[in-house]
Amino acid sequence: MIPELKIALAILLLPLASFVLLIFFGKRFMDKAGHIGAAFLGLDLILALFTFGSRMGTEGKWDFTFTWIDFHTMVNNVPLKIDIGMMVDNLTAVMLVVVTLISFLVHLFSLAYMKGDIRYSRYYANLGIFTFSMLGIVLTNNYLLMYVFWELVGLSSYLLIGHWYEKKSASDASKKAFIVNRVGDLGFFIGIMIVWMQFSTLTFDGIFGAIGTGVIPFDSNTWLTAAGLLIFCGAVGKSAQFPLHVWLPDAMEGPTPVSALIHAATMVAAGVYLVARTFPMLTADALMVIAYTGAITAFIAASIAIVQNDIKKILAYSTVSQLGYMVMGLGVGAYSAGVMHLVTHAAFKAGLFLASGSVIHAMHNALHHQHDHHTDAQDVRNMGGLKSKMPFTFWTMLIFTLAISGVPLTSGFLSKDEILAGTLAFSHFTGHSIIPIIGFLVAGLTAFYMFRMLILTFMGEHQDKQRYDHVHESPFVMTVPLMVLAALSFFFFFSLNPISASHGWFFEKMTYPTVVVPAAAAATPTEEFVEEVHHQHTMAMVLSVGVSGLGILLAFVTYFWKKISADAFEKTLKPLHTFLYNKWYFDELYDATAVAAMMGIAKVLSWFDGAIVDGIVNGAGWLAKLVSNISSKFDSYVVDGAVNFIAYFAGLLGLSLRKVQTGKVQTYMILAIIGLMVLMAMYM
Amino acid sequence: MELKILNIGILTWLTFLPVLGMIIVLLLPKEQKSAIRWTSLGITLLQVVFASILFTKFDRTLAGVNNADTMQFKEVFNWINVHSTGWFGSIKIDYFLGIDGISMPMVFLTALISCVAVISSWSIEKSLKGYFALLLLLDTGMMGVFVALDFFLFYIFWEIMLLPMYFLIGVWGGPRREYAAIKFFLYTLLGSVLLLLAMLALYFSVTIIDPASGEKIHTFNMLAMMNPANYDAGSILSGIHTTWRYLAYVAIFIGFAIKVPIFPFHTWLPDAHVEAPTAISVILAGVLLKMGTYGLLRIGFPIFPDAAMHYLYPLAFLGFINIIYGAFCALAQKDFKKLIAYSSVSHMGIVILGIAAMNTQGMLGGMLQMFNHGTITAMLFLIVGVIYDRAHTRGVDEFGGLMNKMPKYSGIMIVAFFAAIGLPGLSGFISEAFSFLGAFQTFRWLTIASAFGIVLTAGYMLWTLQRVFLGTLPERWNDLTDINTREMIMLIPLGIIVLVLGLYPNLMLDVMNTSANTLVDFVRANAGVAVGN
Amino acid sequence: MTITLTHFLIVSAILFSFGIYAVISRRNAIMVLMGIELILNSANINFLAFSRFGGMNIEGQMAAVFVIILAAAEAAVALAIVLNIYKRFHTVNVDEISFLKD
Amino acid sequence: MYEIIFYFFAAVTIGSAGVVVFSRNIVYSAFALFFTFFGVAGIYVLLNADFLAVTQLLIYVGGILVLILFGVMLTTNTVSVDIKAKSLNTLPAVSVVAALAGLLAGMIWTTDWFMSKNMSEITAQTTSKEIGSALITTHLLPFEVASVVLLVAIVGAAMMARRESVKTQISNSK
Amino acid sequence: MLETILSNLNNILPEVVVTVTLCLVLILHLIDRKNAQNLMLLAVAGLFTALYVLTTQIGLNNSTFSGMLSVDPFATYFKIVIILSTIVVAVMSRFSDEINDEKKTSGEYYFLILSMALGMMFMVGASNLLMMYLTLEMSSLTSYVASGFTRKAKDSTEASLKYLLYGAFSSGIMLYGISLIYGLTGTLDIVGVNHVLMQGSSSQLALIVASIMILVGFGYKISAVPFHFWTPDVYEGAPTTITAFLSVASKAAGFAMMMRAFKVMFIDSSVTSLPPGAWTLISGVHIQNALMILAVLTMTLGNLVALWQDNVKRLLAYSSIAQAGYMLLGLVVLSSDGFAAVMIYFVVYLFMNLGAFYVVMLIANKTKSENIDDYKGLGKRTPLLSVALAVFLVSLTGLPPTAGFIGKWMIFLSLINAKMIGIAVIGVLNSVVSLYYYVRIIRNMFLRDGQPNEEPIKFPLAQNILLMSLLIPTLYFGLFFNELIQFAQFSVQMFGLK
Repeated sequence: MIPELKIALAILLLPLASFVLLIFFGKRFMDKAGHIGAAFLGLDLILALFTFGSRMGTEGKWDFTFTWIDFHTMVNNVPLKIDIGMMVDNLTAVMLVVVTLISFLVHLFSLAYMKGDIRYSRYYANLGIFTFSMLGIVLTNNYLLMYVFWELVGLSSYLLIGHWYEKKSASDASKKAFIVNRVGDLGFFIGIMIVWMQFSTLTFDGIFGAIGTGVIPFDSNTWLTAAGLLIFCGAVGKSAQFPLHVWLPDAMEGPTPVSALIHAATMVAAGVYLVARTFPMLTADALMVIAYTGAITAFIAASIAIVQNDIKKILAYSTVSQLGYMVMGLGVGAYSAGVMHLVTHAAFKAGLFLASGSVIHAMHNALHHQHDHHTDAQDVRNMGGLKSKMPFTFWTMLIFTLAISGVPLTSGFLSKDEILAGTLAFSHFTGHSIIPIIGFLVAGLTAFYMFRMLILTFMGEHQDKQRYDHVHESPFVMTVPLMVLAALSFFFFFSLNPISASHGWFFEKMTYPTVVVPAAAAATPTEEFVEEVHHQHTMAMVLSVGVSGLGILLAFVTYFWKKISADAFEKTLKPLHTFLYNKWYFDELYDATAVAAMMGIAKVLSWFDGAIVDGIVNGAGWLAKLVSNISSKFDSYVVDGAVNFIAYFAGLLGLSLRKVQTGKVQTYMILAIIGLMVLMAMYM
Repeated sequence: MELKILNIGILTWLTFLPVLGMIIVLLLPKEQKSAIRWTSLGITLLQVVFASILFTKFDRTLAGVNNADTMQFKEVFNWINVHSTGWFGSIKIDYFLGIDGISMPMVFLTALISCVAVISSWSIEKSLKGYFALLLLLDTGMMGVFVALDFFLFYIFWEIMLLPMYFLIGVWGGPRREYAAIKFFLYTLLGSVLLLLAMLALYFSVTIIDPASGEKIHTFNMLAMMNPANYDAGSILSGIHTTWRYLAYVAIFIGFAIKVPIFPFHTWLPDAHVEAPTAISVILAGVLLKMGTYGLLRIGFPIFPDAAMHYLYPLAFLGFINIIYGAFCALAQKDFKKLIAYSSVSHMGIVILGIAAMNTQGMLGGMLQMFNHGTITAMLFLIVGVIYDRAHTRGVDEFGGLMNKMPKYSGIMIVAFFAAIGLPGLSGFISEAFSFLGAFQTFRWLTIASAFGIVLTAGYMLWTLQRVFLGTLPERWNDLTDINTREMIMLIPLGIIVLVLGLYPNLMLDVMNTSANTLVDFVRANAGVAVGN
Repeated sequence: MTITLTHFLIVSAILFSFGIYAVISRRNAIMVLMGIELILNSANINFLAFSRFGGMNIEGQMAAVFVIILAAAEAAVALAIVLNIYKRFHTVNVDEISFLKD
Repeated sequence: MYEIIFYFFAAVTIGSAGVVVFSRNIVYSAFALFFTFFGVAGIYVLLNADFLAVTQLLIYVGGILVLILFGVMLTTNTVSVDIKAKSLNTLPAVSVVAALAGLLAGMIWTTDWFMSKNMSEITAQTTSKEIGSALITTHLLPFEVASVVLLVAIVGAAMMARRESVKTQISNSK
Repeated sequence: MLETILSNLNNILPEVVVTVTLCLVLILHLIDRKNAQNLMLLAVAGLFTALYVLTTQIGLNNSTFSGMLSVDPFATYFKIVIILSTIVVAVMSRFSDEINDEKKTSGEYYFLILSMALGMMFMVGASNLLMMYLTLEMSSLTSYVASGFTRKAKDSTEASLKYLLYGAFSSGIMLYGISLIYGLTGTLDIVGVNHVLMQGSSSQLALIVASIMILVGFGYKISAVPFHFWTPDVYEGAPTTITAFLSVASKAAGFAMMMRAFKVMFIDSSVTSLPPGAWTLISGVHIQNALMILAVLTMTLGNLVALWQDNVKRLLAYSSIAQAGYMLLGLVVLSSDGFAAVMIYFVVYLFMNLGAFYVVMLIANKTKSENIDDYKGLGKRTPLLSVALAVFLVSLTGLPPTAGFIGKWMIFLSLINAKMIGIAVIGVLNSVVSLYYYVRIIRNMFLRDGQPNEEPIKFPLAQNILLMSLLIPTLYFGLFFNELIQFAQFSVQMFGLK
């Protein structure tokens, strides 16, 4: 193991150490627990930056693989064993920085935000294990460990979402998140099974190498597509893609910094990361499905976000929408753009969440001061005019909103632009023009709803004067992370050219991976595609700035200048509004179908088990008794003399066993003689 | 490899230590309650120590399975020797003990679970003496099953467990204990009589040369039964793919399936589990269920390779049904213990699916799952027991918010629950993953269908977790206390094993690997070999 | 028409049937005992007839001797038991003495 | 002559046996039994079994029949007229017995019995001597056993019949 | 002549010893009418002497009294079983309140027991159909009287009447059957019968009628369905000691006689192609199928009806019917394995069944009840006795590690060896059914609570010693059955057969 990898290992283990320390001794540290966690993460960030720096200077990748389990047997003349290991390439290095940075900032932010929480140390411990699992996903070089950390991320998100588990909604949300993720993971797992069965290895190199030589599962391209899509299922779950996106908005029940960390910047991005990692083995068909999935997700989420009033819900749907964007980007083949959007989005979305956390924190304090426990601290309709009260928060928030809206000079503009160029190129090659149409539409919608939120929160008049007086700017530890993230939302961190990222360091280092699936590579040659993206770039830029501007303008017209009455609009389009407000009724649909079916089947089977399977057994016992007691109906007294002769014999035969024992010795004798006669008759 | 203490083999010690303990317990006066408890604990602890010694001394490179030379810690004594009188020929039955990679983990598990069961029985007050005497007798029966290599001996041990179990459920159990106890008893007996018939048929089909006298004799030696060359031409079970061989395999299968329990034969399990006292549920789930699958591995597969291969798909299908069916049933339960009981059905289905794969990964996965399920389910039942001891109710919906009230308890509970869900890093994951990976190679669609079980498992486990531990605490549970040291002592070691095996499964896989490979190769190689011709 | 073995056997069979009939259909215990005597007599006729027509084989006659002895012993015991019954139950009707039953 | 005697005795035997079985009065039955035993004794004579015939008369008529009559008298309330003994199970009894009789008849007709080849050589002769010697040689053991049986029967019968001071009994289980 | 008789006497020395003992008992009773203890001791002493003499006869294989009696290992084996059970019953009777209430007639009681034993000892050796009938009647006559021994109890009297009528009826039919066999073969000696039958007979029908009529007599003695009807009523009504004796010794004697009769009479010794120990029936004799049907019916009916019983004695009566069914399976096999299995079963059955009855009797002494409901809570009141009963019942079910398992195991072993797997399946399924009612008793004793504040029951040492001497073999033979099998296999030899 080379020294750099040892450092990478340290990066992985530091948060774990934080977790172990805090889970077992957390109580002892009292309110110092947060500082300990933050210290660990600070160190981690430094190491990650160091790794990033040294990584960027070299070619190739750092890899370390060892045999974890050797089955001591051969399959198809290949020794059967499971190799695992870790690796650091450019993608990993970038992700390391993203994860540790956001995590560190969230740790910092939480020092104030979570102050006085009853499970303060537990909170930091959970942050630790989350960071650990997330880093694990990034550092591993095989699907098995990927799956392992994948599940651990699920666990830690379960713990973090359910942090305030006394609230039914919180525990429901955490459960929902885990189970919905499990559904996706199931697909991921089946995909792994297919891969394992064909290649007997789970390392990325091993699998891609084998596919490169033309080996495909079950000699069928369909199966290869299926394998890719099944693995993509994992991403659908984690990255909240349609149709498994329903858990993410609910997950806002967790503390807001958690939302920033998990549900904006890192965990949900893991799905995108998975697609990026799996990219080489995805077939053209698989990519098509992925592109559509992303597009649909982006659109649905954006449409819902327009009508939400809860500040965190708006951000949640915006996250879903942006994730759809990334997935769409990868799906259309704009690999570098997708990954870049992941990174830029991580920064500004984490910023948005933290800023909203700052607002909520302030609102909470104000409401608390008023002893008002009914007003929703997260509802944008209860805010307004906070700009002057919370300047730091407002200005950073504005930068983030501009970034997400894709206004030039921001990082968001760069990455979004590249994705849109990619979709145009994609439609050029495949003729699926619906993808770019959705892309631009969503860009417009995003600008609209984000500014709607910004305006409702910070501008205009405050709804309640007294409350307004009690609102104060958040403390230093909360605003510093905001400022750091705001800085990162400008273009120059990614490319020196403010209008195009394609010649920046990011695109250089994050090159398009070699597609190993022969058929897919032939369908869309990489060079031609990159060429076409360049070609479409100007067009994309113009269009995207146009729709964003339109969106922003519309937001100002409606909510700031109030030239258009939002209420009137809402009333005229009541059904649509209700539909969107209820999130396209996805939850209801799932409750009515999948959940109801599950519970229904469970009830039926449980009943079946109790009544039928058990009943058959008990029935057999009952039958045995019946057989030996049927008698009473053929009581010997009933059949006295006058009864039909044959009926009498039938009765005698039917007289079952026990009631034959009448106590009358002569009956016994008759039966004995009948027995004797029957025995004789058998041989005649 | 031999290991002797006081000139008596270690396997004999392991098996009969509890009998020794039982005698001591019976001799102690009824009033000496703590002496009885400590004696039982001492004996079972000693068993754990012996099992650990065995575990460390175990040679990982020897396969065993069908080869007597590579069986370890062998003990062979002639037990019954009726000289030839011309009719049966000589009847020779050996006291033949030995272990290989298939039985080693089970031996360790039995010792461990027995010890845990004794600790968890500490608060038993009713007829204490009888309780511990029966518990120790049960221990002997279980241990004997896993070390016996002579079919007759195996059968004796197999049946010895029935009666103590009947009493332990019937006397110390819940309100419907009588029903549950007799149901368990009848079911298991039904299975074992079928086993008996198959055993006798095997006895008459297999002939070996008696090394002592040089004459041809029938034998109950399991290893001899695995050798195709030992079958008499024209005997009942000679040939290949004959009706009799199928029937015998099915008889053996039903015998073991009832114990596992496999789908249509499982209905004794929820009743028995719900009514049994905690320690007995732990033993039932932890060890007894494993006997069924162990029997399949030790007897069903290697003795009837042709039938086993022929019925591989039905077996896997039953495994699939177990997984899904058990999970669904668990989902609908309101009784905490019944829920765990059904989860056992589901988890044992994974074992069945894994071993039905008949390849190394599946076999190892299944075998590891046997061990892991033993520890995880034991933890789950102990967890239910802890809460039942305090609240005297097991209704899942009656609780809530215990996480705050009982933090230590909840911590351990989270480990157990997530291990049962199959969370990576905990032992359940590895075995489930291997079982599925292996099964996928053999049964593609069935495995995909079965994999839905992992979603369902997460569903019912988390739902239970939410209902019991999250939310707000109902007022009537305000005076619940967190778990005490004794309960920690029984739960922590299991938790550690779950954790360690999750991170380093090689610890156990190493022990099983050689034997599992040999078993798979043996069955595959012999599936087409006609016996006795 | 000479009298053959069959004639004797027929007499014996009739006697046997009568005996069986008496045993299973008469209520009075003493009647049942009489029926049993008839059965024994029919068997004896058989023994003697077979003995006669089998070439004066003495074994048959010996059998008959012992059957008669046993019949006497049995009658003694039977009567004692019947008297005992009468003392307890004040009846000797077999069908009324049926307290032991399922 | 032989035939006439046979038919006579056969008629006596079967006729009186019929009375025994079908008579509704138990006393009639008991007396009819005498004729049955007598008829059987006659048949014994026809079968060259003189010793047996005498024994039959002595033991059956002199012993068993007397015992039975005692039984009838002791167990029947002779003062009342009701000494009828009804029958039960008539229908099944008749059918069963009819079937049995049919079976026996069929068997008797069809069977090839163990028969001496030279029937003519057999002459009427007394068998008393043969029986006597058989009893102390070949049949010594049955003879001894029979003596024990008689001893047992006597002791048993005496024990059973001996009158106790009658107390009211309570059955112990029902 | 005298020398022959004397040498013959030597062969029946055990019987002579028993005869002398029963005379001595009678005399002692006349001298001292009150002391039952001495009578018992005398009887037991005589029986032990007879047992000792028997052991010297092991291995003897000859025929005495002009072929009337065989003294062969087969007979000796069963005689040992009979004497052992007689000893147990004799000792047990001393502890029985039922019997002790009849102090004045205790002399007759032991006389009856001994004469029953005597009759049975002759039964197992009888090798002449006349002798068989005679000895069968002898043991039956004494049994009728013995079951009516407690004259105060109505039940006992009723039992004796039913037993008498049914027994006399059955033996009458058997006698008729014997006369037909005589008519077919011209001889009553079973070896002679065999020789004649071997020559071939065209009279199938008569052979069937005769053999099945004889089967009625045997069937009644061993209580095989459908000739079992007397069994529950008599077992329930008779004194418990007598019931125990009938269920073991009488059944053993009946089985021995039946096995000898069928094997010697109907074996076709001209067939030599069979594996060692197996034999075949003379063509035209269909006794095997008849026995098979009987066996299946017997165990099935016994077990099914036993499910419904509430009186423990009656339950054990049905259980003993079922046990007879299992034993009949051993006959069906038509091989020495099967016979040896039956013989092993009897030794096992001796201990477990007598043990069960003994415990039932002791409990009835104290609680005055044989109802299963009154067994509730006995596990607490008298743990030793309850555990012992549980062991006996488990053994009757046939679970290891009790002797009952070995008995059943040997039966099924021989069945499987003969490839009669269908029957074996019915057999094992029956034993599962039987578990249910045996466990009912165990359940009541241990799982149910009795009336509150019931006193513990204590039993004197002597009674516990007898209990132990039944309990220990029940467990011992479950694990160490080497000698038992060996001895049984040795004892399968019958005189007159190769």
